[in-house]
Amino acid sequence: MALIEYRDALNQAFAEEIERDSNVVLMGEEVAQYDGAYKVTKGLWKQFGDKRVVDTPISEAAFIGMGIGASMLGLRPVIELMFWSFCTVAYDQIVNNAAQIRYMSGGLINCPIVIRGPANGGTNVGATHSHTPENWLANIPGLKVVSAATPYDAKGLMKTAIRDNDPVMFMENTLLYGEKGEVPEEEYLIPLGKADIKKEGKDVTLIAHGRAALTALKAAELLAAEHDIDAEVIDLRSIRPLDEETILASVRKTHRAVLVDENKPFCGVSAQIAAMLQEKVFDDLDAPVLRVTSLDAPAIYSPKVEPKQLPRPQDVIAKVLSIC
Amino acid sequence: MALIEYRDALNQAFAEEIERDSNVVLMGEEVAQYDGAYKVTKGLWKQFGDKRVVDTPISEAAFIGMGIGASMLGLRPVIELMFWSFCTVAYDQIVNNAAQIRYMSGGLINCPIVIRGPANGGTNVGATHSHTPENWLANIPGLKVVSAATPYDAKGLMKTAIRDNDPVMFMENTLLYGEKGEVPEEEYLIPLGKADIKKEGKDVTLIAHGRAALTALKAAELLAAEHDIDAEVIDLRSIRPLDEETILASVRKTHRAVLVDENKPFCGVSAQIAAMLQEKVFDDLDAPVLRVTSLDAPAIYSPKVEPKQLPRPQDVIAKVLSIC
Amino acid sequence: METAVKAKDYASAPINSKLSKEQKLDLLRGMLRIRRFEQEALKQYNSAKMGGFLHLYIGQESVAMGACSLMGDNDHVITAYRCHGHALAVGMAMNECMAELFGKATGCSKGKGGSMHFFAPDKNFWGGHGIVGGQTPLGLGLAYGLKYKGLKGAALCFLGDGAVNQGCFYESLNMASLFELPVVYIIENNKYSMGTSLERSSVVKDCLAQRGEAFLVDWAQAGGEDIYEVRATVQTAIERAHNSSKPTILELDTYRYYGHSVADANHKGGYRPNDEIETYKKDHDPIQLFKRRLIGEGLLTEEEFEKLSEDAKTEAKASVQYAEDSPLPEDGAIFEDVYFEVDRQTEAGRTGKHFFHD
Amino acid sequence: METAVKAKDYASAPINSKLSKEQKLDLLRGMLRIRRFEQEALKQYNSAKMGGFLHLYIGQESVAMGACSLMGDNDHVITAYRCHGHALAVGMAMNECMAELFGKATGCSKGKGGSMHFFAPDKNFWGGHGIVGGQTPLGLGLAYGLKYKGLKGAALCFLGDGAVNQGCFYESLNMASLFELPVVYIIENNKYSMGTSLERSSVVKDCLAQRGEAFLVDWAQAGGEDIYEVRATVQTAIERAHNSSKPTILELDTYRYYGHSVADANHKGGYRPNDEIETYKKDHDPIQLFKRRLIGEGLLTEEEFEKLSEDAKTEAKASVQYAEDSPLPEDGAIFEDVYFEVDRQTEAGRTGKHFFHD
Ligand SMILES: Cc1ncc(C[n+]2csc(CCOP(=O)(O)OP(=O)(O)O)c2C)c(N)n1
Ligand SMILES: Cc1ncc(C[n+]2csc(CCOP(=O)(O)OP(=O)(O)O)c2C)c(N)n1
Ligand SMILES: [Mg+2]
Ligand SMILES: [Mg+2]
Repeated sequence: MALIEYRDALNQAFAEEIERDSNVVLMGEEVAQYDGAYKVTKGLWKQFGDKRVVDTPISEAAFIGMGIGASMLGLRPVIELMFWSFCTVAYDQIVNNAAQIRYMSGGLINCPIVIRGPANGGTNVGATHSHTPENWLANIPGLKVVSAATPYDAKGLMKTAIRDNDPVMFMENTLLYGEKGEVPEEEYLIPLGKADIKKEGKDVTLIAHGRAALTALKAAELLAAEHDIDAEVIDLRSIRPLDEETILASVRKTHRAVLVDENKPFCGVSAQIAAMLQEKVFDDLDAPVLRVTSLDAPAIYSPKVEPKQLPRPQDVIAKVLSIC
Repeated sequence: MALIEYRDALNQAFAEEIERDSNVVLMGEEVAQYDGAYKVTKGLWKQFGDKRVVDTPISEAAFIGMGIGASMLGLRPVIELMFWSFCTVAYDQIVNNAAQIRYMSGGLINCPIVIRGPANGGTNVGATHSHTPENWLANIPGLKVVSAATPYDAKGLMKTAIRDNDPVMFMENTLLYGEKGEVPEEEYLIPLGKADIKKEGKDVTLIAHGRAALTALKAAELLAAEHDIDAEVIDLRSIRPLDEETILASVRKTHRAVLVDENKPFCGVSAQIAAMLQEKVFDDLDAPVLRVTSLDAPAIYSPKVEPKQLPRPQDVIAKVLSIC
Repeated sequence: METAVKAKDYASAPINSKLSKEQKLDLLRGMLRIRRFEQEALKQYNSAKMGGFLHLYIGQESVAMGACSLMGDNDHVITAYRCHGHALAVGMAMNECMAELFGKATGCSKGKGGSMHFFAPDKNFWGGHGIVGGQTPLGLGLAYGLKYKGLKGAALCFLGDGAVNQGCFYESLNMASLFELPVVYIIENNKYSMGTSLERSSVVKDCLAQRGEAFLVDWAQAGGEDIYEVRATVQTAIERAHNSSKPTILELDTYRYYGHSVADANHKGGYRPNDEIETYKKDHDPIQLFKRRLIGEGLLTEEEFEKLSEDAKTEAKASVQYAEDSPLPEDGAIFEDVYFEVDRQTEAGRTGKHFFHD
Repeated sequence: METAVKAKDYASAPINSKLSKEQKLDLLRGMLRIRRFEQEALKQYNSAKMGGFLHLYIGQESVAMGACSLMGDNDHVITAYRCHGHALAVGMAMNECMAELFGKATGCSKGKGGSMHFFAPDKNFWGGHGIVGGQTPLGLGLAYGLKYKGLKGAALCFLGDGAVNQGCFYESLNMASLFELPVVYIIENNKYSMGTSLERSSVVKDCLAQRGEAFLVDWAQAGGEDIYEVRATVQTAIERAHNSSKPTILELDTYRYYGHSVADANHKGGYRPNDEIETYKKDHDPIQLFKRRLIGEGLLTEEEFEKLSEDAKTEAKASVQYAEDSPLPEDGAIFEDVYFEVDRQTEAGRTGKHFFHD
């Protein structure tokens, strides 16, 4: 297996899917000639040309709506938001058109688009640029929401997302683009709706998605090394559809759960999972389900302070120790 | 006390605040000459004129942003969204400007606006017009979110919201506009952040906001009459800030809770409250916290079917019986 | 860049002069179908057979019918919530439309969309959209899809005079022009957005369509009451789309006889004077004008007109019966048509939990 | 409606001819402060003293300085993320600006906003906005506030040539025109939005400002490198705002020497030719041009210029020291400045739970 960067894993996914299916078209600001603001689409315009890789003006509502309209005719647009934070200016197109056109047409239409880009805090770009909208979007029936923590997952999930016939909101992470991981040479797909047990364990279940899954993993290592606690780490990978079975089975085994989540807490993804857990495995729980989320304020700029606003391994450890 | 409609209670709040404070200005589509799409602002333009009650073009992003900008200079705009569903086209202005300008300016600016309008399903207007965005908005630190179930609450909360120096998202309900309730002649205010125990009880706590609070009340009546179960009904009234104390005290007393919520379930308001409850009163709970939410699909149009998509008293009763 | 067909008598425009008698009668029939369908719908609405909104198109029939009568295989239509006229004009059956209003499982959208959300992709009709202006980027996307696939087609995207003030419309105009996309924006200027007159919502130089100049989009303003004029005007834009893959904005003057929706009580003598409504009905009714024209052309008699009108009424009444007799959606239908993959029970649809209310 | 001042020599425009020597030197000083501040900021960025983005304004100084030098008590400014120039031009201290870049508690936004989010309401400066185009409705709101309060003022709202393609800008133009609001939109056309040239993102008739015609908004295009021309042009718009409460769109041609942000590696020889950059630096530098002009006017010598330049550099270096020495925000500061009522510990601020991470 090759050791490649997260961004390159995505890049491979795009290249392979562009080659496989003539309806796949990449769009967004700076994705073509500039190679992408974060170089995720590097080289693709050179390789595939103007038709398949398209630069757009700074008109998110129009180009996302355009992608949705084109998808109704069978295209499979893969649309980059330079930051997921900018979904706010295209929110209507996503919420009312992508998510609902199938329903409102009684199933006559489907909308096979992917909207993708980084959704994360931690890069000192201030509150406007640090939204993590997976909870807003997963709230909306009709959308699928995916979040990838590793290069392997990023590639496998992206290829599946592009082939999926429903609108998939794909959350990447600026802080992970440069991270390396092993990716097979052969083609592979990762289904949406399957969580990944990134580490098995028996004492407590840590549940996370995106970069927080790596935070949870790091915490699990430290818990094992320093506290003799054997934590299981579940990476949701797909938030909607959600792999409830894997989560429930794990907590039935460990009897304890701590959620790690870069969402702001109020109505964050971890709120949903905590609510679900206490409802479905109430009698198996030996302690309350705890949450480690981003601290509940707009993202602070200060580079020395912002890292404290996101869940850190020590925050996870503290919560785990409080219930183990 | 006078028995008046919910819409008139709001209307009184506007009239009183317009008279009290020369900085208060009502804006929105059809709020002036047309008296409001739902007649909530009836007569105010006639009474107060062009300066204080302003019709706008169908440009939600611009007029909400305009209101935010004007609020920075000290105006107190009260802006109607004809439906809260239309916040999707102004989402950036709400999320990035109203919510965050105070933070990003290190507290130099504040934004005393109210954005208001109906946020509800149940009127057979289809998926695009039936969003209940209180969870999206309450997720965002910097915003306050309020939801009124009765004429009394609507007036008292609205007056407080207008005087509040932070941006308040005020959720009304089309289905309640015509409901009557007692409203005192004298001026009164209801603080944000104080829940209302709409019925005391000892066996189970029903927690809701907006119209769902009335659904919960009706369920409580039936539970008492038919099942000898004495339910306590808490109406959150304010979702952010949240009156956690009242909620926790009630559940510590009753040991059981059922949440009633017209949000779609995934990351809805009731997910947050359920997560909070199991965390904070874990040992007091004799049963899992259960949720009754809207059924998890876009709002269906069919007038005969849509009522089943929203929480009904019988749905609440079924959940209560399953844990009592 | 003004591109209106200048000829005063649009009957002689090639697109009209070549019409057979039967084709002309079809245009009349089409307009009558819209009117009778909606009159019937109004009656049913008033007997509480449906819920939500009912935005009537009556008075504007020539616009949808004229424009949609020009559609070839690769021409597509999308519009706003005032969509019954366009739906019928592309050839949808009254049955499925009325059943939709009744919220029945046999409705065009299975009772899920309602009045504002009619769809018939098989007839190149992409809705029926409730959020003002929200369909304008989708129209762009239809045009994009056509061009991408190398098809010679046009996307006709209708919007109201109030909708022009939604920002995404301008984003779309710039992109349509920049990417040279075959989209035709048709502003149906009925002079009011709900209770707000054009003057109170929009600042314009000469007309709304002219705003396209800012983006080098060709535009034209024309009358909408004469279906020949509509056809001649729209045809120019479709040809531009087909032959040079360029966008156009058209503005067609028209008028709605009823309120914004049936719930609009202010429309008579409120925000618009009663005699304005009466004048339009009397002197500018597209059906009456076309009827007179066809009588003048010797293609129609009063009796034949009555017959056509009766036929449309009969079809409308039958559609009410059909709707009445149709079943409601089953409760389980609430969860159908949310996800393609779930509906088809593909592997993707069977993997993971998709719905969360239990 | 083209309203550019036609005179070729803008020195003789009344707004410039009445300037005293000291005032002219202040303009030069102001531009130099911006440049030296940013050069120093760049150095510090490269030594990892700050995080996030750093969008440099170097090359465009005449625009912010020229426009802001015209501001009276009731004139306000708001801009996008490339905001250092405007911040310094309205008179903000380098210390608070540099400390903000360093993320320190003494920063103008207490280290919370960063490079894109400078604010100084006491100097009528309302930021610093990161979402492209998002500030354009806020600028409208400042103008609305002025008019509502009966103040004779103008809201200057800056935006980029790429930002014109955000829909809310057009919504704002229509409303500015409809409500007759004293807003002046100033498009700083530096020819690129990130790596995209104007031609690749926008279709225009003659220029971007001209898009205002669609909304009957007066407009003008002018050069941005000559600070006299900037002042003469902007003054016309401010007067229109003050005297007839009408909006204006101005487009000022300018150029950024550095990349879109410091992270932009493609800007040299990538999306723009190297010699384009060099030509601008050599022949169109606003500081050099104004320096030569003042020397020509007999108001400045080379030595005096060097002195001014040194002074600015010294101030910039001192601001680095200040920033270095300043404390970080305390961890608890994360929860300050979210809610006014909580900050003030009013009864509202003490009622209910406002924060939910524990
Ligand atoms: C974004 C948005 N804002 C407001 C509304 C409410 N609304 C529905 S129709 C309408 C008026 C639209 O007028 P116009 O575009 O002229 O179309 P017409 O009704 O005349 O056909 C308004 C304000 C909406 N549906 N969507
Ligand atoms: C809504 C939105 N989309 C995209 C971005 C990312 N972005 C930031 S600046 C920029 C280019 C803007 O160019 P222009 O308006 O010309 O301003 P300039 O950078 O030249 O000053 C882009 C695409 C953003 N911040 N907001
Ligand atoms: Mg209209
Ligand atoms: Mg630029």
